[in-house]
Amino acid sequence: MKKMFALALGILTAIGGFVDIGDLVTNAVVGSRFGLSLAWVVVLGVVGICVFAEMSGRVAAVSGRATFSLVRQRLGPRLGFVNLCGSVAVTALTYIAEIGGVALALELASSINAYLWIPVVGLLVWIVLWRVKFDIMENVFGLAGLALVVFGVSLWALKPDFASLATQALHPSVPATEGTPTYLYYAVALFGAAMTPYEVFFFSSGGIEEKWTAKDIPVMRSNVFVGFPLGGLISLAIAATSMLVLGSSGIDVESLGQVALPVVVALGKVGLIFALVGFFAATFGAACETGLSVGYSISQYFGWQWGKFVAPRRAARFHVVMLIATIMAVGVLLTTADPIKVTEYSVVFSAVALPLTYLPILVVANDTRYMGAHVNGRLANVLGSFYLVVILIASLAAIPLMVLTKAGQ
Amino acid sequence: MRWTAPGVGAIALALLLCSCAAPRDDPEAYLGDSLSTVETVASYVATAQLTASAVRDGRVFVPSANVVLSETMQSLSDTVSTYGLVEPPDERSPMRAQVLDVSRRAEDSVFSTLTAVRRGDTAALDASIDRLTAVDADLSSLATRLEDPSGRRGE
Amino acid sequence: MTGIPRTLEAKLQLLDHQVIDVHGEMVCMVDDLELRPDRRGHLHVTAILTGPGALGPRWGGRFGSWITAVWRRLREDADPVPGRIAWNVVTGVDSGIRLNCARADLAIEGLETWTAAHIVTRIPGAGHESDA
Amino acid sequence: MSQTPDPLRLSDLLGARVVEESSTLGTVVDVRLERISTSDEIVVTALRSSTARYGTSLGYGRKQQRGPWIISRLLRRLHRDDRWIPWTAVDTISEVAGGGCVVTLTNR
Repeated sequence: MKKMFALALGILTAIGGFVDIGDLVTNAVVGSRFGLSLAWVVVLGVVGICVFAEMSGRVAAVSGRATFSLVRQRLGPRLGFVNLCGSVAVTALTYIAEIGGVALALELASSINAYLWIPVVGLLVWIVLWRVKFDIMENVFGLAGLALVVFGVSLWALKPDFASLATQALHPSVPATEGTPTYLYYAVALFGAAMTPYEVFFFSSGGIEEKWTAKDIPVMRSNVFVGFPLGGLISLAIAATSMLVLGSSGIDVESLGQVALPVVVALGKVGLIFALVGFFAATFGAACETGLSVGYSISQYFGWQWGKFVAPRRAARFHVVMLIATIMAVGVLLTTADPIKVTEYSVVFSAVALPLTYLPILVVANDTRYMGAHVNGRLANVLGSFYLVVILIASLAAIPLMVLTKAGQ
Repeated sequence: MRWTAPGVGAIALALLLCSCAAPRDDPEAYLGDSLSTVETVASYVATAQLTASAVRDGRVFVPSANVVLSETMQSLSDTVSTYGLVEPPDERSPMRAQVLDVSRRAEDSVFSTLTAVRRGDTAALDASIDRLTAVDADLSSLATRLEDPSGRRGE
Repeated sequence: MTGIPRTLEAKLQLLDHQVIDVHGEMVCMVDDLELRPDRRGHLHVTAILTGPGALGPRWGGRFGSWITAVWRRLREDADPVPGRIAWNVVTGVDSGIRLNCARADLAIEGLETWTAAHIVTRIPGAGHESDA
Repeated sequence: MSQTPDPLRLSDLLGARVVEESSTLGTVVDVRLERISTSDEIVVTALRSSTARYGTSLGYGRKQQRGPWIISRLLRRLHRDDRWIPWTAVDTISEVAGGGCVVTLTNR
């Protein structure tokens, strides 16, 4: 009974924790402009994050080493450092976007200017990083993030022609109003939103925080293989409702308020409450995850003690890194950088930074010295190699497409 | 809220000085600017329409609607003033005046919607929804005319 | 526990690996190894080297010498030596290098000690694990 | 063995040029260490010489490192000429001007 409860809890938090500001914004933007013609990218990205999260979780559970420790070990200090700089830059950008997202969600709920919220949110996030127990943090925000299921309910309430939605999703084509480069640019952005590097840093380091062993692999797998795809369905529901309500009125999504409009139209005030709670939980939870990930990756590269499982004074450098990151994020946001714009860039740069993180995980998952009986099987390797190629293509295409389309205009 | 940062503003200004401050010599490019301005304005008007009717039907909390409408108002004025800074290649072309005219009416109607929502004035809200609908229709007919070259010549 | 394998490949199994102390806490990375010849010409691994003083020279190039120079400037002694963990405290090599002593006894954690003393312990709650 | 700088760092050996009868065989990409009988002391027993400088730390020089096929194939091909040189075959290790070391092998 207790085991079943733990299993269900893990799956539910994985669903609720899957969506972050990047998924919210990118799916709404893409839905309003491209309908479901990019739904295949969401599916591709969700399967990809499942493959790599499972691998990094398994490596962490068996070897006790988290991602960046392995990156340094396998790529050496120089290439590892290049990866560290890139990954930390992207994760910090995402951290900024998430904190901004929390402030925007609070502004929507309260009508109090987001600038006044930003320092408050920064402080709250930092307190969670400093003091709140790891599993409480994960469970509370993961469960509250489930409120975003309201997008699925809205889709159902809008009574669309599901057959034509399915046809559109299954027969992708570039809409007449958009150019092919723009279509591809948003494909890369959606892929980056689904497969952000921080998710892997956080997932593998979280496994060590929670002291996983080989015995926990089945539970970890069920979280990944059930929770993440269901989270991906929320992403698709956001895109579909955005297409139905906003796209049909010629609205281009530029603010978090617009992301919530389809729910307002479909379900009214009750729906809006759920959407706002979901926005808050999803962005706040992701802010904690990205903040921790900045600390995790830098500490792991240099071999410093990290983690919330020890007292802060026993992991002083780790906590100082997170403190500096939080102050910087708040500072950047107070210069009036638009969190939505920051989000749009962060998902594209995520795609750029992916390959050097995924290669070492794939290699170590094949090392019997570390993995013993839990070494990659044939399926994991076929999928892993396939995604390495996809990630490489997305990474190389991202910047040229960004320049070519002036960031998707 | 306003996201137009001094930093972002400076970059935008720099870009503007490079590309737009001088008159657009290329009529094609100017037509593209006009068309995308009209489409962007239409997107904001549609956002305001959706929000305003949700307020009228009691489907949204006033603070949230207020935030959405204020942001829309802000972005709308930014778009219009950016377009206003571009000099047209042909002084006699009525295009610029047409776009600016309908855009300013869009601004007025979004602003009156925002005021009505803030005051909780139902009658004023209904009136501004009607104004939004009218502007929306004008925007789409202007867009059609701009897209269709024969319509342009007919002016 | 695991012990030290009979044969090791230095780059593959030691270099850039995590060092873990007797309590399971993380100490540092193996940034380099110190090798000393004996009278018969055999090279013995005598210590793990760590910190900028070890990583800088290994890095090479302008960036490497810059790291080393900054590190020298920040040290008080005229001819500083890099952080050094004698090989005789190593008890195991697997996905990490395991020691039989505590990290506090190693005197290699200058930055950690400084940040702990000047920043972290001044914030309330620094002495407790996260427990809401 | 003579002229060995005292003490040496592992990084001095890694990347060092391996010279046999004045022709270059490759560079040192890894160093094999062996435990002395029952003690925990370890000594250098061989150097891995390779014509490819990169990719050693990915671990494909060992059987325990399995696939994925494509990476394994690529790296094993890159390192197909690697060879272990026993420490007894090493004559001198000398530093060269401008940084780096040269490992000279004994003439056979």
